[in-house]
Amino acid sequence: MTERADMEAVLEAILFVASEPLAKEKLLQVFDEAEAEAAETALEAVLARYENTPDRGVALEKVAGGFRLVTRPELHGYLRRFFEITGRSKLSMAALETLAIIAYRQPITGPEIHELRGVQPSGVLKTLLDKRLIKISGRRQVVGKPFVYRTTRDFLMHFGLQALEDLPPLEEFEETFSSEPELQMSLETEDL
Amino acid sequence: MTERADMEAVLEAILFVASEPLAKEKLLQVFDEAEAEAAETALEAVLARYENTPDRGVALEKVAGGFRLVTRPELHGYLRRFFEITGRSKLSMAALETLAIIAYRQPITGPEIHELRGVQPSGVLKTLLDKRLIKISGRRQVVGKPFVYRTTRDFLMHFGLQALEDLPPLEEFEETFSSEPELQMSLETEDL
Amino acid sequence: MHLPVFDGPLELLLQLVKVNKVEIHQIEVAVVCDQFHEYLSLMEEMNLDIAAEYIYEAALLIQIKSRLLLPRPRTEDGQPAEDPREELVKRLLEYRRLKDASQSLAEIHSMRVGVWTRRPQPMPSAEEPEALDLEEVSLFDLLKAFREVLVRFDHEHPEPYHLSRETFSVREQFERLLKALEGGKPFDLLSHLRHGRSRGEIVAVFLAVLEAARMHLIRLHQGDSGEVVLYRTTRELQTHELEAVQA
Repeated sequence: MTERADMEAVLEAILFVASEPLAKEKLLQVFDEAEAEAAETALEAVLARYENTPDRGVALEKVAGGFRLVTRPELHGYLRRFFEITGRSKLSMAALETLAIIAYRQPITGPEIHELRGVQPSGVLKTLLDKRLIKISGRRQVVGKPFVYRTTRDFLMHFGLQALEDLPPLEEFEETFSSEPELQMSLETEDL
Repeated sequence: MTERADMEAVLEAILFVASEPLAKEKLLQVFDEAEAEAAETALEAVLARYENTPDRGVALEKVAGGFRLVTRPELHGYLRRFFEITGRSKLSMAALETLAIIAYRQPITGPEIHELRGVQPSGVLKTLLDKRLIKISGRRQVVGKPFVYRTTRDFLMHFGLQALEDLPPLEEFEETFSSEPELQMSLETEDL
Repeated sequence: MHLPVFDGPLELLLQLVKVNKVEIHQIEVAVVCDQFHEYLSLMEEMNLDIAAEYIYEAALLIQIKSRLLLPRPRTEDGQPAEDPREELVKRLLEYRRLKDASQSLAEIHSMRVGVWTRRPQPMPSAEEPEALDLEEVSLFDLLKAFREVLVRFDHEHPEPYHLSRETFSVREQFERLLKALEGGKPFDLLSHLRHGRSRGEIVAVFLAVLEAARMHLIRLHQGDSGEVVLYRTTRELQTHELEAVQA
């Protein structure tokens, strides 16, 4: 048996966690059949809570036969700006992979990175250059004279390395971490 | 210039979209410098809105140096049932002990952990690294150049800590070591 | 029979201290040492693998026990010599403290596991999915990423499969073997096989050894710890015999 206040809390939490619209029937299934009526009233209360008022940034939207919580469309500009300003310290998986290739295979050119990752790296290279994790250290004297990339001092500092020689070789990594899977010992505290 | 009500809405929307803790300073960056004071008041208002009340499923928590929206822990059972999540990440006792050693003694190396627990830690370290609860923060410049481990921001987030200082304090160390002569006489007692 | 499982020798020691109802700094090494060994022999009886760490700790206990039996001379400045147990006591105390701390972490963990955040959703300025916080990116991620690249590259660029590569001539190995044994040098077969680069090579070495033994050119000797050592006999190799070895 769920208290009415708890019901509202449960519904709000579910709507918050889910990112796709949830049908009312599906939503109410979380409670017992016998509580259907109370559950419906609780849902009404939650809906009322998210009524569109100017000071609220989140609204409960009815779409595609269901409900979902969304930010109010008018705020789009602010959100965009916020995540543009603050999103800079993120490193995408693509950037991380490219950084790893440069770290382990330096000095290396763009075409060589392309060959290894199978993806044109220019966008990612710009990100890494902007973050000062890599630098251009000349051109290779081959057709097209591509730039040659190396990691920077900032790179070493970021990863806590004294020198490039401290970069762990792949084998060390395998040795250190893939020995045995963690032993799941059951901890029994009975006496001997 | 942003209206006060809009400010609240913007802040709530940002907190809703970002799933990681946002530092207050970072949050307020979205507004102009000149509006700093009003922005701060708006943030207070949003915080008050998410005060813990039994009918609310979502709470604004202060963790890892910032604010973020999360569900209330008591609702876990309902959410699990609804999203049909089975077996959320369990940490073995071995993993928790190793995590505690790293949390309280960081920066610390693998061999040091081995010494403290008396057990080879590599499997457990891999688990903790994969869960992003710890990270390698370089190498110690001693023989063998072992990796140095630290806890991560995810660790703080997971354990609901603002900073490492918030870790529960360790029991006082019993420095006094009794070595009275009569004690040594009684050492040769009968076996089990 | 039911044998409790311990997560390492220190946990076992701590449990023994508890069972004996003494304070850690008054640990009775002789008693604990015997109980520790008793536990290990139980494990042995039940055919359980005993990790090297337990054996190490057991040896340490014996050492402390024997040092306790010896009279301890005073140091030069007349102070009593260090108690042989001191190091062990310190380690146990530190271990117990951290173990207690891990208990409180476990409690927090079980509560915090119930905290949910929103499921990821396309953001207004979605950069790329699965971005990591730059501050938090560590060597582990860098290495994982590099390995990922190499694995994917190998997957997308499979090496052409050469059957011919796998051929190893028995005669070639036969000749190498005899050369290695020249001058009466012993030859550790198993460790040599372990360094074989491929199954084909290992098979060829093995056949060469059998062939040489059949011709009484070598003697095989098995040592105490299972190693197989080869010695050259005094018998000369005839040219026609070499010709007969499968090329």
